[in-house]
Amino acid sequence: DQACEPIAIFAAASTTNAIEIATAEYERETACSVTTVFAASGTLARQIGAGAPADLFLSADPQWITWLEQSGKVRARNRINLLGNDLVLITPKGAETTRLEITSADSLSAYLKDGRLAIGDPASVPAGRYAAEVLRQLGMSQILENQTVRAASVRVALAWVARGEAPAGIVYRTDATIEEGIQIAGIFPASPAHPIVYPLALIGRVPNEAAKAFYDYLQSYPAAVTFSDHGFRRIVTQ
Amino acid sequence: MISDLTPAEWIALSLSLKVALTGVIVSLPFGFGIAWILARTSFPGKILIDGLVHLPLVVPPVATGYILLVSFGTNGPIGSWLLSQFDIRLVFTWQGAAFVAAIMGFPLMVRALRLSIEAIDTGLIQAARSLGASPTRVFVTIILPLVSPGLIAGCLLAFSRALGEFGATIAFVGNIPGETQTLPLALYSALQTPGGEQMGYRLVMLSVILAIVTLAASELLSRAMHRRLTGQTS
Amino acid sequence: MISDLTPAEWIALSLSLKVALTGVIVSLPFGFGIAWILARTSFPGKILIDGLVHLPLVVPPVATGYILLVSFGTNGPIGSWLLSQFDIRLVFTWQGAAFVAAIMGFPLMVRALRLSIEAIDTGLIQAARSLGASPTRVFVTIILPLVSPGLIAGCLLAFSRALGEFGATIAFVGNIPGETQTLPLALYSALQTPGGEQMGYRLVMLSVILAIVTLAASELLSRAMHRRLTGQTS
Amino acid sequence: MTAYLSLAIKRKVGSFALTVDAEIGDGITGIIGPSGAGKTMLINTVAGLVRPDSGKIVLNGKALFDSTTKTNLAPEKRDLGLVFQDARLFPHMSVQSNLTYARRNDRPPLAAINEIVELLNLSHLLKRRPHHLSGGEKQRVAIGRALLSAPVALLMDEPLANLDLARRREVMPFLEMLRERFKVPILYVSHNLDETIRLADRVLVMDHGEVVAEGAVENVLSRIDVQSLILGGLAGDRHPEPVTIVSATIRARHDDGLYDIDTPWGTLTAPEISGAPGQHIRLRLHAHDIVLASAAPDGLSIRNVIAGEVGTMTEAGPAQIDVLVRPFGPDGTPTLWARVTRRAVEEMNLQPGMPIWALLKAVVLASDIDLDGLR
Amino acid sequence: MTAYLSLAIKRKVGSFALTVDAEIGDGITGIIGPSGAGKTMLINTVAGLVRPDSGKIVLNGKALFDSTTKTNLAPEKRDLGLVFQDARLFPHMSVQSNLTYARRNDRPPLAAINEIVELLNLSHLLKRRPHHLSGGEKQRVAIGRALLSAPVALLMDEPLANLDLARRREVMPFLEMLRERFKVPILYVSHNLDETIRLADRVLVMDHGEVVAEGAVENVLSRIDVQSLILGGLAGDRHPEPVTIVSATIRARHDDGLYDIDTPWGTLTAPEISGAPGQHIRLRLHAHDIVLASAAPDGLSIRNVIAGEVGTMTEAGPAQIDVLVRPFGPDGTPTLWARVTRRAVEEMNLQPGMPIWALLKAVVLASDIDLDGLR
Ligand SMILES: Nc1ncnc2c1ncn2[C@@H]1O[C@H](COP(=O)(O)OP(=O)(O)OP(=O)(O)O)[C@@H](O)[C@H]1O
Ligand SMILES: Nc1ncnc2c1ncn2[C@@H]1O[C@H](COP(=O)(O)OP(=O)(O)OP(=O)(O)O)[C@@H](O)[C@H]1O
Ligand SMILES: [Mg+2]
Ligand SMILES: [Mg+2]
Repeated sequence: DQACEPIAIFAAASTTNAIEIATAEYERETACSVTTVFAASGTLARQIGAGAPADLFLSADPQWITWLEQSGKVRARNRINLLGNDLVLITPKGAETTRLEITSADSLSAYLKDGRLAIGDPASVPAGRYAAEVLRQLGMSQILENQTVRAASVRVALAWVARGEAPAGIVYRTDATIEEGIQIAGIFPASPAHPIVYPLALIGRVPNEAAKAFYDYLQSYPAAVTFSDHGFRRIVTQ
Repeated sequence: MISDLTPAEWIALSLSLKVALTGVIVSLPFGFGIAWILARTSFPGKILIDGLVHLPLVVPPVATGYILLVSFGTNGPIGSWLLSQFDIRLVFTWQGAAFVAAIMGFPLMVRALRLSIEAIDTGLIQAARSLGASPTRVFVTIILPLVSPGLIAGCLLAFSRALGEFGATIAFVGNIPGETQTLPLALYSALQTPGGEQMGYRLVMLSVILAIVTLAASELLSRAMHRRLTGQTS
Repeated sequence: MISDLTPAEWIALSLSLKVALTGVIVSLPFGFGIAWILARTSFPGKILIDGLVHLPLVVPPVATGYILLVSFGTNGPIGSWLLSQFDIRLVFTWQGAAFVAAIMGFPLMVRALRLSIEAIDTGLIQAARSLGASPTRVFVTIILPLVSPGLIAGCLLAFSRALGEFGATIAFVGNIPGETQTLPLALYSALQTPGGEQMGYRLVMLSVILAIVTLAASELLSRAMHRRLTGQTS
Repeated sequence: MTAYLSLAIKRKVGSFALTVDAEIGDGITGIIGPSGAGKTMLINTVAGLVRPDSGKIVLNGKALFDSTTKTNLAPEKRDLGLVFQDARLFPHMSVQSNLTYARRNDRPPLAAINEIVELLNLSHLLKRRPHHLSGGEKQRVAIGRALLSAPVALLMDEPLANLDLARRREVMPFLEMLRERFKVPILYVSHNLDETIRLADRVLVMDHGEVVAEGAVENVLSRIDVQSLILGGLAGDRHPEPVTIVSATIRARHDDGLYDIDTPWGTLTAPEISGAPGQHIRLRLHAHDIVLASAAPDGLSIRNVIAGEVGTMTEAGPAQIDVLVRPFGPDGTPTLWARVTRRAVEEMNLQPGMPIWALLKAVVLASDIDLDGLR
Repeated sequence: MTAYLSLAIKRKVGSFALTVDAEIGDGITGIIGPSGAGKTMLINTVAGLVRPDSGKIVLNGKALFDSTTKTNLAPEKRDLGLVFQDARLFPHMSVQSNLTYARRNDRPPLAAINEIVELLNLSHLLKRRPHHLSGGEKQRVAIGRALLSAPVALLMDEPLANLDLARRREVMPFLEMLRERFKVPILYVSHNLDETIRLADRVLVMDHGEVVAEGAVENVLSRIDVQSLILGGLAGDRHPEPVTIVSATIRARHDDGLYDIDTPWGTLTAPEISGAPGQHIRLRLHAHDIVLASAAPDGLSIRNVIAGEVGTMTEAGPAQIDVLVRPFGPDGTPTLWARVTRRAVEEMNLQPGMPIWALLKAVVLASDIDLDGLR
């Protein structure tokens, strides 16, 4: 019989590996059973909004947690920013330029020539939204408007660059470190205005104890080690 | 290849089959009814029904998924009624995935059935009734066998479509391993995972093999049916 | 409703039409050829071709998109050849989106055409040739008109499927507003945005209207065709 | 108890109106008429496949349809056996399964399946599929299937029309057998004169949705107006050749193969009649087969001579005349038609009332009434 | 220059082998034989729709097929006009478009379209769709369409087989007209004896893929073995009635509508012949229509008497005998068959060599050879 009530965690697709390992650890330690559900954050959020049986939600985008808060699915005190990430500029492995002056619109433009910069779809992919903001901040709105190709997920953007279809792309560092077909050409400085954070939230007005325990575990040191193994930054303070 | 499937792959495969099969079986009576109406009756507004039937083909699957979520979700108008009246819950269950499969394959099934129904010789039905057969007996002994080629084709198409269905499924029932994570969803997850291409490749191969097996089975079945119906050997 | 479409919506709408139409037109000759082979010839391995044709129906669209990317990307074996020989570039272009549309609608088009081709009376072809008509003239004056009901049905189905196509498109050509952002892609973006429901709803309505218009047009066309072929008034 | 079917039907479709009042009894009732006369519509109405606007259909006292009481039995409740022009066998079933398709446990069958299979000579076909049957075999199975549904009456809509002459000849004996073996009333639709003459006892002649003549086959179908209604449709046949129909009984068979046949005109001789002494048959005589002589003939191969007097004479084209011969005999003795040239009429100086001898070669009576072509 | 078609074809399909060597000249060549004889396969081979295994097909000196030189002209290059059993009109085109479908600018047409439309009486149909034509009208359009393709030869595969008697009678005159009006050789496939007698000049009789008899219609089709090959297939017709075929010429028409017809047996009288004096016609006499007399007859309505002597006598069933009559005349005078009862033979004491008079009613010669049923 079970040590605790079954738990379901809905998590952004980009956290798949890390969450699966963390969950497996937790299951081994506590003998609790945890179901993991991965999809685009927006998809998961709408499902939770429609009554999906989720206990926790790890979103790649704070907006969706806020959206759930507004609809009463999440209480403000039951959310924390669990993870942080960085955006990196990537190029296909073996591209002649290994480092790019990422703050210069001209040099990026020159490098792209008539190719396109692969980013997530700013409308639907958080990484894409962050990338768009970064490009705007760096005065590269021209590139954003005319020289990007938008993917339905970071993974697709990564694949485009890895296959050389796009000469460069902007993705999370977490994704970039594992993909073999690319190299990191530069890391974008974190933006204080729009920090890249993955909020974790307990779902429901009165979350159950088992979920709460897992919520706590994900903030614990062992979990933090797992996350950083996958390239995430653990956000320590609120 | 089949022998060294991981347990997770096995689960996704069997779930896909269960979902697609259930979807086809559930939609069959409705598909038949609609196809019959479209083939054998004529009334104003028939073109509207024809249009409605084709909608799942045209409307993007994601949108279909969200529409289903909004209307058949436990908070949705139809979903809450189903739950309270029949204790049927579709969202986030494999039954819901089967329901999506049924909806998405519906236009293809209706079209194939309609062609077959249009081809039935009314004279045979009249002959059967003149021999004392009730409408039910006529249906079972005459109409069903004669429609069987269309039935097979329709089921095949709907089943194939169901096997490949992704967008509406993930939006409506989510990607829950063991419950709603069919092959396409598992494939999606694999592709979302860094280094998941290898697994993705295996899942695609699985889909392809499934498709070929399905097709070959339906082809053999429909040849046998053709032979039964025409008595010809080819 | 149509009158107050935003410019972005207009662009997505007209792009969708362009992509779907191009896809249908491009796939038509191939679809006809394959359908002809399936309907009129018999050889070992025919079932394999039949299976290949049906693959896009079964393989999840995302996977199809990846497979296309790997083989038709500028660095893929076929894609690089297309680029160097014909300067044709499919990834990230609307032509690529049309290509995806063609692929995804192919099984439906072939199936409809095949039924029509199987129904052609070979005697009419023989008669035409005995009257001195070259194979080309026979094709244009006899086969095409007689196949037209299946042609219309096949084009309608492929066109509808193309209008709704999302998964393979976004994986192969990405989401570039004005270039590859068709209605389903725009719709997906809207639905993934908090508060995007309103826009999503408008886009769904647009898809539905498009579907109904398409269907009605094809229905009228096929009735006219039927009248032409049988001389009957209904 | 004799069976009967009583019809009083009105139905209007477009500009076509079917109006039939008729009482139909035992035996075979032929329904004959030109194409479009409404024969099929009549049969379908009786069968319940088509609903009349008003009227009443009563079979053996049971109302199948009655517009006053809003009765309208479903086809499967009418206990009728139907045989159609196209056999309408179920293509996905074997002959055996077609035959045993009907299941009516509430009434005794007309005959056991074995008997019907044997009567219709179907035993070697039982395992076959309809696609592997010839047209004639198909119709025999269709007849067997209808018989095995334990029908109270049989309706047949041109069961021979789709068959060529050889097949027609093959199926006809089975139809003739029905009358002898089963005592159900049969409605037999045809537009073939010869078929109807051979099969039917009574006949309803239809035209434009109405019954224009009705009665015993010999009386009705001998009428020139009925004949030209039915044959008149044949293109290029502006002077259809009159046909004489007469009832006869086989009296005896001689050692040399010839039969003596009792007719109202005396005993005639014929070879190769199908039937046994005592059996009632019907003879059909084409006008062109009859030779007229102004004196009793001698030394001819012609075996049959009927003495009588010349009746009316009708022109049949520029060179031919149809002569009505009134054989001597009691009142009501049937007349017969002979077609001769105008020149013969002049040379023999034929005048109404003149004595005349009608000569009939035995061999023209030889075969059964032949089902040639459309007639 | 007279046209000719020379065939030397071998083709084997499964267990069936077609082997034809024949030279076909001007006029209409009938190809007749039982079902499955290979007639359609022969026509299709000539038309190029089916490829022979080996052999040679030469039309007016041009090789259509030659296995030694690997020549195999496509159907559209063979300049042949085809008419099929099913008319094969293009359903999506008007009659007019069907007629003008063929476009061969390299050869002068056989006739202007207006003339052909008028000859075939199609002018009121030009705007119609094939679905709105009767079977006979369809075949006329098909014939017109083939003629308008400027063919060097016409191939017709049972163009009347799908038509009922009335339609057959309607189309036949147009086929007869073809021979008079157009000087192209015609291959005319049929399994109808009467049709072939009326139309063809020469005939190839086929059976089991081979030509079993060949020659002028009168000679070949009068042969009893050929007749029973063709008629023998009719179920229940174990003693097919022999038919006599004879060439004749119309000599004169009398005021009373009768015609004098010159035959090898002398001048006969007949009403309602279609044709003008001087025209060559062909007569077909059924054995049952002929009366035999042992003395010259008198006072009968029979107009035609042929004197001769009794030839062979053949049994035709238990009660009937077919008697061959050898009319007096020079060597090669055609014989004729009469069917009489055995009793008549005995009473008249018929013996081979005895003098005999064959009597023929004028009216049995009256109509054109009739296209009844399957014969
Ligand atoms: N549904 C209908 N609408 C209008 N007219 C009809 C309809 N059905 C039949 N008719 C007309 O009714 C008439 C009788 O048709 P019916 O088929 O009964 O004739 P029939 O005597 O059986 O002819 P045939 O000998 O050709 O079979 C025809 O003139 C036909 O045109
Ligand atoms: N493709 C084929 N394979 C095997 N046998 C064939 C094929 N085509 C024709 N035959 C055989 O060839 C023979 C001749 O057929 P064909 O159709 O030429 O006969 P036909 O003389 O035209 O007969 P009908 O009078 O019935 O039209 C038949 O025995 C038929 O079974
Ligand atoms: Mg009828
Ligand atoms: Mg043939």
